[in-house]
Amino acid sequence: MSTVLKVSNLEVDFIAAGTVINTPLRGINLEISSGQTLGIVGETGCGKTLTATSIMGLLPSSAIQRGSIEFAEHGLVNAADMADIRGSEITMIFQNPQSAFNPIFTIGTQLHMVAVRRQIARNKIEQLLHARLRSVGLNDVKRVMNSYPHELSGGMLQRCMIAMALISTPKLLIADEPTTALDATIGHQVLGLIRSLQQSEGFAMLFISHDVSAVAKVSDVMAVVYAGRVVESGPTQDVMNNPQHPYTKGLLGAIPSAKKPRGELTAITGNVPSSLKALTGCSFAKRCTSADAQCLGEPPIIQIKEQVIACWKVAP
Amino acid sequence: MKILRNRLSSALLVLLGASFITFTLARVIPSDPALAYIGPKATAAEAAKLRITLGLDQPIPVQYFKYLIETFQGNWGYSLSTKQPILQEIADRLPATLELIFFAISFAVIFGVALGVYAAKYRGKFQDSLIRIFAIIGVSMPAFWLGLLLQMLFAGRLTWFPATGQFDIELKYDHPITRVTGFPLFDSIITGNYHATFNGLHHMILPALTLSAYSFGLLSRMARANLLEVLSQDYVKVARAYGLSERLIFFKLALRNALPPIVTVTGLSAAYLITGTFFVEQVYNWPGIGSFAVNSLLSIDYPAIMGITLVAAIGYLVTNFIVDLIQSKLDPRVWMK
Amino acid sequence: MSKSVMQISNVSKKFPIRDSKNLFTAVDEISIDLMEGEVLGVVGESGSGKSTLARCAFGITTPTSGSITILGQSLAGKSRKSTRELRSNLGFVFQDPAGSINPRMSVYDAISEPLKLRGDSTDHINERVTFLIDRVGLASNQLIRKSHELSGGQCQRVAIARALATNPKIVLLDEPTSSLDLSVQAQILNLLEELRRDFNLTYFMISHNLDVVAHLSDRVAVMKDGKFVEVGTSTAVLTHPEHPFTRELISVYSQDLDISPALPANFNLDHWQDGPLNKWAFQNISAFLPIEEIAPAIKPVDLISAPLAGIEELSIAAEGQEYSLPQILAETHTDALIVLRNGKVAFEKYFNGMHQDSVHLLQSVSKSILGALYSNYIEKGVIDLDKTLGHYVPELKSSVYGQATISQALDMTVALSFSEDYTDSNSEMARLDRACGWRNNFTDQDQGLSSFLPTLTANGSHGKYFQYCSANTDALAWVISRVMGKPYSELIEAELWKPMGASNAASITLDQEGLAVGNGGISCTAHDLALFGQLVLNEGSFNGQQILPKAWVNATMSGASKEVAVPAYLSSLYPEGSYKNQWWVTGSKARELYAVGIYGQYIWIDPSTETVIVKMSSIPIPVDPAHSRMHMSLFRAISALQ
Amino acid sequence: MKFLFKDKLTSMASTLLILFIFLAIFGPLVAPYPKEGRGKANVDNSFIGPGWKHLLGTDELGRDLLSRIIFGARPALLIALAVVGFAAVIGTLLGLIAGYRGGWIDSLIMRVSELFLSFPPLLLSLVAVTFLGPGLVNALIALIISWWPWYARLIRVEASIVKSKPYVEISAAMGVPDRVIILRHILRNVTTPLIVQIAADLGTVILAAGSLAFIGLGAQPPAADWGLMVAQGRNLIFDQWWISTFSGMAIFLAVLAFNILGDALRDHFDPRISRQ
Repeated sequence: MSTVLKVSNLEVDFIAAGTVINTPLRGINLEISSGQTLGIVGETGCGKTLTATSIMGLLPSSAIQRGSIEFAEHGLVNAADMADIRGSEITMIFQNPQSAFNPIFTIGTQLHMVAVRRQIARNKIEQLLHARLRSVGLNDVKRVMNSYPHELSGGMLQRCMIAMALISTPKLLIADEPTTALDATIGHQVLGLIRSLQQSEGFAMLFISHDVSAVAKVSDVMAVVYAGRVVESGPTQDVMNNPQHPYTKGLLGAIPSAKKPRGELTAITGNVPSSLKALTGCSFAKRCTSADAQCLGEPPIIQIKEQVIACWKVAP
Repeated sequence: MKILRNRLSSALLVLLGASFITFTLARVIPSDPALAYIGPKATAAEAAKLRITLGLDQPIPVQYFKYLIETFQGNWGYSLSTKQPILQEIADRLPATLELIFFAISFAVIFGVALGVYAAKYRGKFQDSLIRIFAIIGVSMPAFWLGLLLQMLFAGRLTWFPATGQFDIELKYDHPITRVTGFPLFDSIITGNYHATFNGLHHMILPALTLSAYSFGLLSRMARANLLEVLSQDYVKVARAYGLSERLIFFKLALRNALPPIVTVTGLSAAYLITGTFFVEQVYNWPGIGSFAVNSLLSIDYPAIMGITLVAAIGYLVTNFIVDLIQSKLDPRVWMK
Repeated sequence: MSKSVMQISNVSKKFPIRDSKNLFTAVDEISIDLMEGEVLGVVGESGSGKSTLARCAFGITTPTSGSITILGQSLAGKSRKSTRELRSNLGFVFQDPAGSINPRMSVYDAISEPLKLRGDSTDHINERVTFLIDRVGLASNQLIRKSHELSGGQCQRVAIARALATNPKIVLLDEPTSSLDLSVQAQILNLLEELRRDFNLTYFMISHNLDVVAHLSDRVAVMKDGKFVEVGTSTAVLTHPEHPFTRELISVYSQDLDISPALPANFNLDHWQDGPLNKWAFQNISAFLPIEEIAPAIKPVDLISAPLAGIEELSIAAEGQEYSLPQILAETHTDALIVLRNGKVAFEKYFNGMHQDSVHLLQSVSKSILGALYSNYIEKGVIDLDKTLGHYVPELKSSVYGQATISQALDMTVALSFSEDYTDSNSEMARLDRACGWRNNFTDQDQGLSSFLPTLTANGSHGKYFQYCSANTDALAWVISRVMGKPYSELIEAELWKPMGASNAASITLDQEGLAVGNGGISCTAHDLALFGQLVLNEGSFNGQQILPKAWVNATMSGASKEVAVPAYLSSLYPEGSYKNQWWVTGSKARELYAVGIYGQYIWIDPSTETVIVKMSSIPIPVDPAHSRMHMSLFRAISALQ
Repeated sequence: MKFLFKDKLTSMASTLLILFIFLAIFGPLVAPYPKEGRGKANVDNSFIGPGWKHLLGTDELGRDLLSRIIFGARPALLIALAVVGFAAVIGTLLGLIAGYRGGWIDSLIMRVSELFLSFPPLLLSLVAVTFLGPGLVNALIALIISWWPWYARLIRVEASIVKSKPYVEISAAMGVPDRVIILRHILRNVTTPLIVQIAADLGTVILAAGSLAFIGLGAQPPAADWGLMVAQGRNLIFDQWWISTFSGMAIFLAVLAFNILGDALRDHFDPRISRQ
């Protein structure tokens, strides 16, 4: 298995009027092999989406990016290189399918534009789009193509989005909360679809979600992100069954279920820090029950089998 | 088709209401139309007699009903000051005003939208600030004052343009315009009377510019704001993520998305222009409905005022209707609402 | 036994639909009792009506019908002031944390609002607010804050404090944690449970999240389309879900993911009917073509099994060879075979991944279903056999169907310029497939049946000779759907599938405009198709009622008039064979009747031995005389078994 | 209040506005020729061009134009405040009722305001003031007649948005009376759009009042009214250009200041439509 994407020490600063106002990414390390799904899980504001934006090279001008991104055979890539890679070798699906499609063009027109950009021969486009829409389970191809976004349900639009992402047979698909805006059962079907398409098409996937169970279902490896940093990563089964980092433990313990006694969910106290500007040491220390003075220093990277944990309190 | 019928019936209802408001204002407010008709020197007896002939002694609802029927039959009454049929007066003057409005709105749309788009493209830069200042000056400028200033400068000092009128007075004798449609400038073109055309255009520039200032400001502000709004939408991010070029995103997608609100504002400014002509025609002695309106207002020529109000309300409705029609072509969601 | 604190009886709530005279039923006749101290969780998806139900129950909106009793009293028809006392027994916590607190009001003002309303003294209010703010885990210095200065979790704590201000008995929790992060959600859920225990509260909780509901609730009600589809204790609903929707919902929250491949990698819409792709495609039509469902009966008919000895050992002579049953079934690429004898299942076997509940495309066997459907409408006088098709569908007037009558179309004696060549991609048959969406169509022509059928022209006089044309059946499906003003699928459901007691949902494929593909688009289970065969064998009476007119069945079995010329492919197989009412008739003494579809789909009915045989296959090529002869031999051999 | 001085343009507008307010209040004290400002004719000095004695020149009756313009500040600001104030009060009241109550009363109020809005802007005011008779007070009434529906419409939309907020629904369900809900919850949460609209309208009203005066339907001589003064200088524009030019300039600058500040206010309160 070859590495498709490798992100090392990715940091992002936001600046306003010449000074840094926030550092939402404080060193993200990720690696995805071909055909594999990496799930990123984390709570609001932890930097999940920003990581994707950063990889796509779409950060706003007020952001400064450090660290390195390597993509497939391109090696190290910067934002300018990404302009040629995004939309072809890396494609993306978004959280809200209703707003991701332009309301005044038909789905067909919008897919067409992407296909034209990919320099697919004009006489082949129609055929390709038909095949793509069928492959995402939209059999009523003609009607879907002639529909405006407001005429389709959220689930259908998300399928269209997936079809659009697959026009160019990408090496990497970034899925940013693709099921959050959908009803649970519809979202579940979409997850199944993405996963089966991945098996038949063989693309690698970066799957971003706040929903631990969704990540557990679709990903081969997962990374738990807290406050702009990966606190724990490893094979999904290992992380889910044997979490090491206090935050991961807390997060998994917080999932409600009928099996857990009422009133006894693990509740991590406090809130996510709103700005990470001057934060040093372990970003979780403030909310961590086992934190002490040691945790004010940069946490060491501990490896246990295939799991990688950034924590002072985990014994190797 | 059903929607069209609904629109038409609601438009009729609005006209009815508008005419009712004007009628009420004209009758209930304590100024005596009879007095206005025969002048202040008339005796009380004369006034009373006239009231009966004009039907002013009857209850207001009856008067209104009569007025409605007559208006519908095309009998809009006679002007108190010119003693001519109102409909005739309006028909004679409307073309000149419509030509003025046409040029003004064209100026405003072409320059307003172009500069608004330009400002959006260079947002935050020097060009943007300059255009925004221009725009806000445009919407703050009293039309009558701007008219006087331009007149003084370009007609008085520089003598580049004529100060008043739609054509030179001599034109009537040198190159008379053959009446075809009643629109003088248009007629001059189709009859090949290009001398008159150029003369008319020469006369058109200052009034049209004056009239368009407000709409220009409004349109460039709206065009800029809407374009920026569209550019911040999710689907633009998606387009970027799929590698579509910035050119395509800006000019093909975003501009197309920003178009519906721009059309709405164009319609709105066209409506502003209807009353705008009152002042601009006054300043430039334009032989249109605006100057007729002002004269009627000043002489409390109430049949004329009612007629003009009705025409203006119709004009407003028609504008809105056209806007809706264009809107439904531009935005697939419109009929859904 | 605890007592009921809230009774919801037959509550419905309807809303007007914009631009329509109909009403939208958000809540449909719901009844449930809320017991003191229990947590009732209602789970459902957006639009299921759960929020509307809660709003009705707690007096935020008035139900259209039905009654609500809170602590023995009703809110209906009373002024807000007079019910204030009763309303102080209710507490409210809503989803949107920031929206729950007036942004212009401080936390103190928000919590004290219900107390002020009650007319409490300032001292008492202060004391109570201080108590509450501490109880929900906030510091008292938060009291002067406004909502935008608080996090989502903190806002929700304030909302809970306000809900508890007047010591309510029942608290509405409307998606209380949906907009919170997981770790904060856990804090709030823990807090809610703690408060419930301490203050003996009763919770009415609604959520889209089954995990949350199941965790906190004693009882769970699953809501869909305004109705409770399932109510029971959390454990019972989770471990033994009854309703399919509950099962689907539970699967969402389990670890499993259904990743059956959407389409095979080599899928191609131009070749899916041919082998080997058809082995997958015939069982998975809905994966690549738009369909409409044909619902099964509420009480399905179960056929009794009575195995017929000797079938397995049968030896069939065909094409100059002796075949064993397994051999001939393999040779004819069989997917399913069912034999009914005297209305009992004599033999049933599935291949190629099929099972009792799997559906299979019927191809032209669908035509015979249309024939049966028509018989009912002809008898009712809805359809006149002698009227032209164009009479019913004006769009067809200028085509061949402006002259051809219904009866000619049913018997396929329309003289039509049409080549039923399945292998020629330029034949009219291929054009028909394109119009149906069964083949890729990148041209502007033949976009849908309604644009293709009107282009067909005559090439002779009608009623003289039998010419098998699939287009006829599509035109007939269009006609009946237009006459009845309903989708074709609904007609089959109402006239055949439900009355005869079908066990599984069938389906029919649609063209791009939603017209049903009558010529071959039905998929159903072999079992249900056998039921249908039995229905015809029984001369239309089945499942305790006369479903099809007896006379029609007899007329069909008698075959077409001898004067109608028959093509050689039929007369070479069955010298007396003919085609009548969309069925094939062998014309032999046994009066056999059969329905056939390309690639080997059959219903074979032999009245002489009371036998019905259903065979579903995926032969690689559409038609092959050798296979036809093998099928004939096979069916006659089975039928002849004693 | 920092946003009123956030950039050069806004600071300039704020300064200008403060100057106008100052002149409106203390005009009589700072005007160089207060008597002439009040209207006293001084025919010997008529048509003196701008110079050191009369910075902006004199008019037909020899009155110092600068003093006249300074005296014109007060009526201009007053009419703007009065029209917007009354229109906002009437409109807010009706809008609140329509938006909160809904149903037939909503339809009634909205249909009526739509009728008033079916005239092109300003036309209704022109007609009304004609029949009421020219004059400053009548112009004011006429402007209110055509202005209130805008507020009714705005507040209705805002009120119906706030009405569906959970805190309003919860209060209603607890049994809080409508009157209290409207005052405590709804009114308090529609003030922001209301203020933004008022700020945007002040300039427009000055412009409208000036227009009425210009065609002779507003303030009447000898009042010191900017619009009227432009009209008085209209036929002299080619020779005694300063009369119309400077009086019109006063209107223009006042409107400009209000418009710029209106924009700043909107950007501050409603970042949705902010322009960076």
